[in-house]
Amino acid sequence: MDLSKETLLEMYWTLLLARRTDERAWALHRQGKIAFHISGIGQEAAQVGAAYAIKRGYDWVAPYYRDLAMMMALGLTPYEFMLGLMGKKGEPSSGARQMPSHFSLKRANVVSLSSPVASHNLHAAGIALGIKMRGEDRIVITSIGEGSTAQGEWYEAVNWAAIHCLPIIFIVQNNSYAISEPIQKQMAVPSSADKACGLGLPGVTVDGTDMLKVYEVVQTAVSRARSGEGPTLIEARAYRLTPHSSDDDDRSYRSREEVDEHKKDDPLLVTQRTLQAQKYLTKAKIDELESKAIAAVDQALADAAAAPYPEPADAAFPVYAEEVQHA
Amino acid sequence: MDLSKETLLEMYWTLLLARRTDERAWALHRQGKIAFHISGIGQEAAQVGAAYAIKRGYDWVAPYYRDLAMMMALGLTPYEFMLGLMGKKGEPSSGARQMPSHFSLKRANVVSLSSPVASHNLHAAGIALGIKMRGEDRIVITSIGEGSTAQGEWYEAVNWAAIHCLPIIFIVQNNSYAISEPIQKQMAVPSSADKACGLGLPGVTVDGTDMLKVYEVVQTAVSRARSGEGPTLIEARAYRLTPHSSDDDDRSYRSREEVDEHKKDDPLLVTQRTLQAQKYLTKAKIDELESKAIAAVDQALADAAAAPYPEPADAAFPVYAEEVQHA
Amino acid sequence: MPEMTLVDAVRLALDEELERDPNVFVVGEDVGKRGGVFRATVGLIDKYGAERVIDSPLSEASIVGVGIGAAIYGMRPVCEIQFSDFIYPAFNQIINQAAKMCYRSGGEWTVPMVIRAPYGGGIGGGLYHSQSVEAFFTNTPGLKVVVPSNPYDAKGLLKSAVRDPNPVLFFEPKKGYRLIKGEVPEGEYTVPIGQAKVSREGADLSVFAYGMMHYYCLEAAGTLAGEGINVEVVDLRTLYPVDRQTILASVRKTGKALVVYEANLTGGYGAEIAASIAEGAFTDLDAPVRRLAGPDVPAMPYSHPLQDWFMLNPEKIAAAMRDLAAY
Amino acid sequence: MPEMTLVDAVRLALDEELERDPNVFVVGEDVGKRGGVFRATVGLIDKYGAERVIDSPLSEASIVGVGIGAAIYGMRPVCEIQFSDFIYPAFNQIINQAAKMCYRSGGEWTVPMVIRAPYGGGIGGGLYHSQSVEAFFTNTPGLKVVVPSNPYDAKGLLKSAVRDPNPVLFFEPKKGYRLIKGEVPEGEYTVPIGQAKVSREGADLSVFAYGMMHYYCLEAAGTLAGEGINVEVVDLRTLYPVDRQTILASVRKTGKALVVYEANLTGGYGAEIAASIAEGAFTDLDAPVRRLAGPDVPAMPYSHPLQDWFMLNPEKIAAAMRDLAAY
Ligand SMILES: Cc1ncc(C[n+]2csc(CCOP(=O)(O)OP(=O)(O)O)c2C)c(N)n1
Ligand SMILES: Cc1ncc(C[n+]2csc(CCOP(=O)(O)OP(=O)(O)O)c2C)c(N)n1
Ligand SMILES: [Mg+2]
Ligand SMILES: [Mg+2]
Repeated sequence: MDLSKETLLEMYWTLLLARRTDERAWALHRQGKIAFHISGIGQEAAQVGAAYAIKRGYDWVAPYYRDLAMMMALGLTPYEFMLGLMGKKGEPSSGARQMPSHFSLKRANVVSLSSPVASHNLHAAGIALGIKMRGEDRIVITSIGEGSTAQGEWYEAVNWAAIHCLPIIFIVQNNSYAISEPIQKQMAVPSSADKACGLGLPGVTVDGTDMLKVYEVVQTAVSRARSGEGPTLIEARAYRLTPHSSDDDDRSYRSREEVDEHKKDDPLLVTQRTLQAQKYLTKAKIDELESKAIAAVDQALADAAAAPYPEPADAAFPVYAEEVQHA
Repeated sequence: MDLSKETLLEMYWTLLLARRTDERAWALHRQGKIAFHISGIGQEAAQVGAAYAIKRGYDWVAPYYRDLAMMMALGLTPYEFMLGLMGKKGEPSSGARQMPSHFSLKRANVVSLSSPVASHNLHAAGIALGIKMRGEDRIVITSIGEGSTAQGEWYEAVNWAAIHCLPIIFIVQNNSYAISEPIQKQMAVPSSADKACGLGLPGVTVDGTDMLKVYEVVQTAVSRARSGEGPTLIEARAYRLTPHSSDDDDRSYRSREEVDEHKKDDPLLVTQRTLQAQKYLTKAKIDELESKAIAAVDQALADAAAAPYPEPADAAFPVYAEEVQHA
Repeated sequence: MPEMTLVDAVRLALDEELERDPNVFVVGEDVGKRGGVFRATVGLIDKYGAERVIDSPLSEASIVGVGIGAAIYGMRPVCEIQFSDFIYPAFNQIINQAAKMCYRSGGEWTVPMVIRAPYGGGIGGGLYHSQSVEAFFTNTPGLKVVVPSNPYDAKGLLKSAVRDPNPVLFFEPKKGYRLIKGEVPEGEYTVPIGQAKVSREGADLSVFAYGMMHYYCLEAAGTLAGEGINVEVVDLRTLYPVDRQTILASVRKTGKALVVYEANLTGGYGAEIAASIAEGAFTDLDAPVRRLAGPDVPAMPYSHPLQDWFMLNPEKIAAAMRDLAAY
Repeated sequence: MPEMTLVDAVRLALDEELERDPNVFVVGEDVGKRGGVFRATVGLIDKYGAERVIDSPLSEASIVGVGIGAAIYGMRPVCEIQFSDFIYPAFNQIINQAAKMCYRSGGEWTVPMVIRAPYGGGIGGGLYHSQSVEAFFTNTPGLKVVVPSNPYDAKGLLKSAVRDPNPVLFFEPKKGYRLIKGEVPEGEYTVPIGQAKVSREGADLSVFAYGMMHYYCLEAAGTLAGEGINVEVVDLRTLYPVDRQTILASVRKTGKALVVYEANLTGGYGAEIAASIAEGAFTDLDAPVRRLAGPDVPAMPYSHPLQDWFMLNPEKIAAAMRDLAAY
């Protein structure tokens, strides 16, 4: 494992900051201060582990809506995320045109996500094709939920990547549910990684609550991709610890006991334990980072709340590239 | 093998009749007497072998455009096929509304095929769902070309069948090309049967020029399906001995040598040899059936040529089920 | 008569039809235990079981394609597309398959199915949870397209749709699901598909609308009545086939026509209504046929000031009515 | 100036653009060695290699989706859909992704790509090789929709499309591929997207058409000239965005408008043109705005008498012109 103590603590910090930001979003929704939130709680270890295995800012990323922690690893700030939650002007993903968590961050090579699931995996394959055509050594990483692998577009994206031996990694974040549907209603194989054998690329399943294991398998996939050996399909197993979104009520389809059971494997706690075992993290350090995170979230919230809304007329542009000011 | 001599000769006869009808269609096109033909030459053994493994007229079929021999096994006559070639009134698939070989034959539980590939596999899965919901012991068989398994709709159809354990058999007729594209441009696995492992159902590859082997593997799949054990994916390997269609010129993408090489495995000859070895077929019998087939095709052609064209006004109906006369 | 919301009327219709006909079944994402994300199917799985209230895999093409197959087999599927914005993956199945099956088979195969989808904006859904997609389907013979504007029609039209022997697209105004309440008589009744309805008589101008916009038009018409302008409001209800008789009769009476719809103006459904009036009532027109619709930007943005800029409301509609009345 | 066919002009444009810009590449089914089923890409693979003339898997969603990703990355994909009838599997990628990428990302990501597709009937293609699908796309801001009617425009417009920073749908009248010949100057020129063109001056009535129907309209206008009726013919060329200026100017001059298109009448593209005229030139109209289009049956049938019943031709068009002139 080539991760320094500094890097590991940075990864922990990213995970912690994403978690506290995410929790604050739920609180804001309960207080009626925001209209919508969709959460990454439970999947952050997989996201941070994966993000640190690529060359952030150099490689390209097509994330999905739960990838808040991945986005923060790529440089998205709590303030920027909260601008999105509140639909404020200058929100970096879409200028507040899209719902929260429909990520895009040009400065970090993160391409725009929309709502229809799996559509973006094809874009990721296309970016990888462009990279290959230009003979560059960048790679692309794209994530999706396990249920969404039932979409034909996902299959077609992986098929393209496998046929053309593209530098891309498909990460499936298997959080056990697609809104209310368990994985058995989405596929007849035990793991979405099993789909790899039918498409002609390597498939790996990894414990998505273990940040370091995820880092390792993604790193292996990254070097394969970068050296021209082609794509890899990785399933990171985790559990969605929250309802699907702020519009969902998960009590209709799963028991509290089941959810509580999985809270034992909360990736934040798991990561804490690991780093404590490695003596990288002390109780004192944990508390220090904790209060630092809370302060950062408080500040982001205050700043976002003070930020203006877009002008109504902003909605008129840019329909066509010719209208883009900075382009 | 539970096939009697009579049945085997009947299967041979079906194969022969389909071949001579198919060849006549090519001749008619060369003579400018018909506008279009798409051929099953090279794939007839797989089609007849599969058709005889189901309860014809009881089970349901969603074929594809090369399934002329399968259709004849299900009762389509050379005359009916030629009505379609000529766009004549009373053509059973579509009343001459569709192009030739867009099969449908209600009396034989064969549902209407359209041109967009793979669309019909979803219909086949839906029929299998209906059968299961009604607790019947019918099964569904549906075929497609190997290239078309690249379509998301094909993946979604097999996925449904696997998840819901439906009584259906997916037959992929791998004839080595999708128009001009070899299989390597369509998938990164050596056989489309390999796709089964990623979807959670059994996958089998069989020599599609061997009528009896195909009969066997399909029979096994049929009993699995009928006894509620679920779907099977079968790839029957053959070679497209003709251009893609009468609009195609295959010299631009494959050599004459390659094609001639495969003529050695012409399923008609292979089947002849097998039945001769079994002493079911003598030289005399072959000649007798040969002239009987030619006579049947001549008669069909004469009758079809004499048949009227539809009235222009027939094109106005039936847009909606309310307009259907016999319904 | 009990008063109920539009979504309750939808659920009641489904309940009664499931009760009435064992061939009827419901299929879609999260329609089971979750009862649908808008609660339109709540309780149905407990009453009719998981075999008749099917949680589908996350793939719209399969929901519709499997539905088509089941319908061909004689079942009566009611497919739910979670948001109309996600109907595009099923587009090939709807346009090329469901719509053309009856015609292409000369009436031998028909597709008695319903596709329900919540549509429309003003609910903070951003680009992909606000779309009004009707115009993509109202140019396709073989389909019927229905949009209810109140609970009474929602129940009566949906029951007619379930019994209709053709594929019926049933778009439900989701903003009105709980906002629009109305009396719904106990027990059995249906509302015929294919008939528009004069929902408010008036002499000064005719306004044509459907779904949520019809609800707003009635409100605006009320406002204008206070100003001495008598607006006739026509609820189109069935968008395809078009009830030109009712539409032209109203224009002949008032001499002025305004078409209101919330989708993009250019190429929207209102274009057909305006064109039909311009051709069919030319000599009766005292003013240009006007259209009031959404602006020509890709879709409705999320942030409230932007959404309000895009979305029509009673005030904007009243202004357009005044304007035309004054012509 | 050399005379050439429309399809040769298309190929020449592709050749010159591939030559000019290393980012340009061609992707589609059978576009390589086969040179496309209509021969529009013949020879390009020999000149530019298999990396820039890519035989795609048989899946339209992936052709467009991968194209979008490559375009985002800075490439200039020219995607070919083999027949416009097969564009629906890519519908989600075109409508939800390509069209909305610029707007939803506030202009940060744009999609400079072309989607070429042969369209139209009268070639014995039946329901699925004859469709005129433009109306499915001409209601979607963010897209540009272009239809050339002659070789000069085909080359000039296609070169503009390849250089356009937005997604451009380029529908080619396949019946005219070899039928329509015209002079094409040597070397570099482009024809601007967004401008309709008065292709024949006349004072008695205005006829609006595009693609193959424009070709027929010119022929019909010639016939009527012999009868002393001077028809002004406007070639719309770009269907979206709509060039209302040119359209209204012509109607103001003649006072009569006929819109001709080969798709189904109801909900077809002509509805928008008729509606725009009815609203924008009300006081100038001496007659109702007429539309001449295909009948409202699902699609064009195969058998010749049926196809002729559906398909427009110069005689039917001339009759409609006479009729309107006599109003
Ligand atoms: C094409 C499409 N259909 C339906 C939806 C509605 N929807 C949003 S998320 C979701 C479930 C996704 O489940 P999964 O892929 O497992 O991802 P998770 O949310 O569990 O992370 C559904 C059905 C959608 N966004 N897009
Ligand atoms: C959706 C769609 N795209 C493209 C086509 C055009 N097309 C017809 S057959 C064919 C090749 C099919 O190859 P394969 O699946 O291997 O079947 P085969 O013809 O070899 O039997 C193509 C591209 C089509 N019919 N439908
Ligand atoms: Mg999930
Ligand atoms: Mg093939």
